[in-house]
Amino acid sequence: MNYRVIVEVTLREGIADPEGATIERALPALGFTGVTNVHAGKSFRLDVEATDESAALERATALAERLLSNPVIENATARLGKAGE
Amino acid sequence: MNYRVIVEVTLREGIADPEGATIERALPALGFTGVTNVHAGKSFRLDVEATDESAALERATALAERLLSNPVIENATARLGKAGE
Amino acid sequence: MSSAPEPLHRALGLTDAELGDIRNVLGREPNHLELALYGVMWSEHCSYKSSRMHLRRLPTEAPHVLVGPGENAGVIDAGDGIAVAIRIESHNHPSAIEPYQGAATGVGGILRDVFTMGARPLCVMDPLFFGELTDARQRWLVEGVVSGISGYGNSVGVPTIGGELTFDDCYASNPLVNVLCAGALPTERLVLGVASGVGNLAVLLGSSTGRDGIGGVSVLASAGFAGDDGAASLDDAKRPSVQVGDPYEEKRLIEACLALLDGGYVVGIQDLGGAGIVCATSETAARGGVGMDVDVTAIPLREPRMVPYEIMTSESQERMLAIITPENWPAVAALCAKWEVRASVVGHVVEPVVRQDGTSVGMLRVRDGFDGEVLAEVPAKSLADEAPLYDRPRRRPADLDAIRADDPTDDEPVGSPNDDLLALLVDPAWVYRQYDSQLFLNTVVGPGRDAALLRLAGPGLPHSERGIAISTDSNPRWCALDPRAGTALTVAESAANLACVGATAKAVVNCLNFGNPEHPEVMWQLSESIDGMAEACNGLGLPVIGGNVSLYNESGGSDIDPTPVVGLLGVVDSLVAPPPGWNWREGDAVVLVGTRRAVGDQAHPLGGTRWATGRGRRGGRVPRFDAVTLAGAIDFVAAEIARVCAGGTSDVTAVHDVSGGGLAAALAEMVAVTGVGVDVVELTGHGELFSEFPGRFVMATSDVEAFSVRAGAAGVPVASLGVVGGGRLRIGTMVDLAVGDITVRRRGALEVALALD
Amino acid sequence: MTRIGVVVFPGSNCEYDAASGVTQLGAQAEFVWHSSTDLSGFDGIILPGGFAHGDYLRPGALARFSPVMEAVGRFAADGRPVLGICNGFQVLTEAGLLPGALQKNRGLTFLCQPTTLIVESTNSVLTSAATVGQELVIPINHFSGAYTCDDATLHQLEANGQVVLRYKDNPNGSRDDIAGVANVAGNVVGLMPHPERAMSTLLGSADGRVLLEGFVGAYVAVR
Ligand SMILES: Nc1ncnc2c1ncn2[C@@H]1O[C@H](COP(=O)(O)OP(=O)(O)O)[C@@H](O)[C@H]1O
Ligand SMILES: [Mg+2]
Repeated sequence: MNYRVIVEVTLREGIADPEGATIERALPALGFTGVTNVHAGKSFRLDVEATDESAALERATALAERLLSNPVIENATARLGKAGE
Repeated sequence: MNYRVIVEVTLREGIADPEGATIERALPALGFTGVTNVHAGKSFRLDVEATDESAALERATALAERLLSNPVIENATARLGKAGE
Repeated sequence: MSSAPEPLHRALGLTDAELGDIRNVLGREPNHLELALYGVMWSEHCSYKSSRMHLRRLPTEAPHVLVGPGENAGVIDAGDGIAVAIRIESHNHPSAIEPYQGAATGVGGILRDVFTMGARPLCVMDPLFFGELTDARQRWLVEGVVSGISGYGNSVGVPTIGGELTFDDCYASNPLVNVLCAGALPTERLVLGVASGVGNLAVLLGSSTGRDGIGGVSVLASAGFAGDDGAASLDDAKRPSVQVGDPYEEKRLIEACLALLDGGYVVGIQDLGGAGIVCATSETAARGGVGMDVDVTAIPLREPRMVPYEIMTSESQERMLAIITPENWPAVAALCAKWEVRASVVGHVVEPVVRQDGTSVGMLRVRDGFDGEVLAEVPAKSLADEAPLYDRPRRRPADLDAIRADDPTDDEPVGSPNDDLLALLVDPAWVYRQYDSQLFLNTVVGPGRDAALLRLAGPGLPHSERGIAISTDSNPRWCALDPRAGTALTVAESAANLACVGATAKAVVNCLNFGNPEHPEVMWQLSESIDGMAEACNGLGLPVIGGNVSLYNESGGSDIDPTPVVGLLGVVDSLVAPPPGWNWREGDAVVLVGTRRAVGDQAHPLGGTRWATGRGRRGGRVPRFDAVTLAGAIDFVAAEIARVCAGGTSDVTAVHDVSGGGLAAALAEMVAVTGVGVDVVELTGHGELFSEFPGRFVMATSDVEAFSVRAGAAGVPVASLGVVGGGRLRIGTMVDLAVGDITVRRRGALEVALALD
Repeated sequence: MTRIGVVVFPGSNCEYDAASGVTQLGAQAEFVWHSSTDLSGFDGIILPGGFAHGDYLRPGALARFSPVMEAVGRFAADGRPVLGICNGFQVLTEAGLLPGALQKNRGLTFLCQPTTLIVESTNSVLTSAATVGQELVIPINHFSGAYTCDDATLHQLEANGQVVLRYKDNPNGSRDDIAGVANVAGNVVGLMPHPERAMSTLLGSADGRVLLEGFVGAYVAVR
């Protein structure tokens, strides 16, 4: 079976996030107030062949941690996609 | 109230995704087989001040479409973060 | 279904008369696929049908020209067994919709034009035109375009060494993104985009083919924007035309193609640009006088369910078509495998068909499998070379005399010259800092000075001590008032820029950005501009070796100002020391070299200057182009600086030509860069401060007597301006500014305008 | 003659420049394709600048899985000289051969400009011919050059003298102005600036020579 998995990669706590900070600074001028704590990350969608959901998640998590993120500065989480995602 | 929102920006259907394609091509050599349809996107986390959940989502969606993505090539979706996200 | 559907040919951008022409060519009714092939190949963008008859007036020949217009890039013999290929193109409409990808794919496209000739791309330049930065959308466009060029150019590994940056409201809905590329090759490796040798294979290299960019040339590049806000008014139908660039694919494609050429495996090679496979196959076949069978099923696809029309016309990026002999296929396949470049045999070169009257004609046949059904069969030449030529109506704008009469030279009130000068200073460093300008260790003068100067060296080239210099220039303000003189003066200004780095101009490429050619005023502008370019090139002895015409730069019915962009390529015979640049030193004498007064009826004309247009005065007259006077000063300066580059001793310590912002801006820029002030004599009013006519140079010398003697011997006027030193820029009683104020203002101007500060 | 291997990944683009830098100093440079697994016979290895594997995913993220990297790891473990310039530095950190990581520049734009570097330590194959405190004008050319690491790593770097070069005016937001770091043994060095672009006054600066001279001479010391 093929399972759709969504991996999200975010910066680790304490690592500077210039992209998020820049967006946050720009918001008020563009008319968006009351938006704080902006953080920029990456997302990946992939189809993983596996026997069941938990096996798919496990494989995707390994991929996310070994390849899709750099553990020195990033965290990665994998979740199963909902229908149509 | 502050609501945590997670925005995901993906390339629209039919728009070439060289990053996703390159990652996918590299996977077998790295020992990851059975992974297909890899797509690379961006994610953002932000706190939105709003009266209720649906208002927060609405504001985040406007922000996502106007600022965080270019609708000509990208789709943006906003969802409420779960606790701790 | 609407009751009266638009006929298919019109939906494909063909007129009723063009449909008639197609019927005549074929002697029958075209089928849908055939019609679609003509639709893209006969589009304005591919066929130059509105401009071709005018372009013929440009001089194109010189002994050192190896390849003139008509090929993918022009090529000159630069000496020492090295040829230089150069080309410029526009990517205007794609950049208006998706600035990052539009600009990025523009870079990708121009590189392919150059390595198609067998040349390794050595540099890129990017003339850019936007609306005023007070508008947030313009700031978004600037950031997107610059990061697109940066993202693609840096990654693909070709340095971007210069360009231009112009802000004017006429570009607000229609920004211009032009990209120039030059490359070099051992002269004997020159290859052309020709298919020959019946039985040879057409091999498609690079990316798979998707639906991106279908109709790009006919829909996007050959029509204006309906509304006046670019993307927002763009209907969904145009959206699939947006392409995403893949510089990594292009980098491998460059290396693979150059390796194929080095191996001698290639008979002919052609890039896939606008109009994709149909363009590359029909052009190579037409040039070779042969036929070509293309198997649509052999083309690797990225998307399911693509139909032949989509496959044949898709503009998917990063693809090349190589013609090879069958014996070489294993070697080609192996080399491509090393570079991880996909290679597929998609066509066969076939005999031309002999007609009843004995003439033979190469047919482009699109087949469903090499032995399968013939889906389309048309003469290759009819697609590539036989689009109709239009002599579209031309009309001198009715209000032109009134506009010219509204001349700011005499009656525009003087403000504070200090403030006026500060307002003119913009350092484009924020742009070019984002570009790798140094790769290949050739960049002797990078972006930010008058012209870029490179050592003529690169992987695989014979050793040479020569250098090449390139400058891109335009002056839409002048061209709006007088496209003929404006264009001629633009060429002169570009030659002056080259002289500042010691180079002698050898060839011209141009990108003619104009409005809607169906407007007679626009056609008049185009025709005049071409005449002006011809006049300047004839007068300065320069061949035009290539170019690009970008029409339909209009939005909501209003056309951009005529914007011919020229790129001049020059050569420095011996480059062992850097030219002096702007680096004057305390105690040097500063002189103005060249005629102090413009030729014509006004000594210091202000029509079309940045000073005048900045105050909302867009009218006036444009200085006259006088080849003899201009060439005298330019040649003298080029020789003076060439001596420095060759390692000779010289009293010249600095040189900068007078252009945008006039003499005052030239002086201020030298002050800003050196941090050393200058005391200049009184000039004849703000006219002399801000007039922009070319062929004048600010030079600094440590021995003004010796310098003047040399200039006198060359018959070039020299006027003493003052002495370098101190912490202020003083110009008579008019200008008095602290060096620090100039430096800070100039450095920050762009970032402030972009609201990044 | 000293033989330097210059590793070429698909997408590398400074390999010719790096080779030219060391050949100007009398060494012999040879390109090593990324699929190679044999580095025997080389006295030093350079991972040049560019965009290995397009820099897709993250700079260096895919390149570290190229077959050659295992051999580079062994070469480094043998105590032999390895130098990563710009993208090469990014690859070395991704591969775990150097500590820390390189993030996007503070200003979120690519930067190509001269910088002034201060030599912090001469205890590495790159800086052995320089003097502590020496100022060198060398260009940078990168989008992701902001050196990042956690506090503990920074502590260790400082304690061991592994910070070899610092920026005088931090251009990119690097932690503690770090421009180049070495491993504990000093035989593996990475830096974001391009010494090979500063080899001649014709091109603006010759200050990179002292660094590459140190590197080219380093194998003698190691042997
Ligand atoms: N978009 C750009 N990209 C790269 N370099 C640029 C760009 N715009 C301007 N420059 C550089 O800045 C310098 C000044 O440009 P410009 O004022 O047009 O020069 P000039 O008046 O001598 O023609 C030139 O070296 C030019 O190459
Ligand atoms: Mg100039």
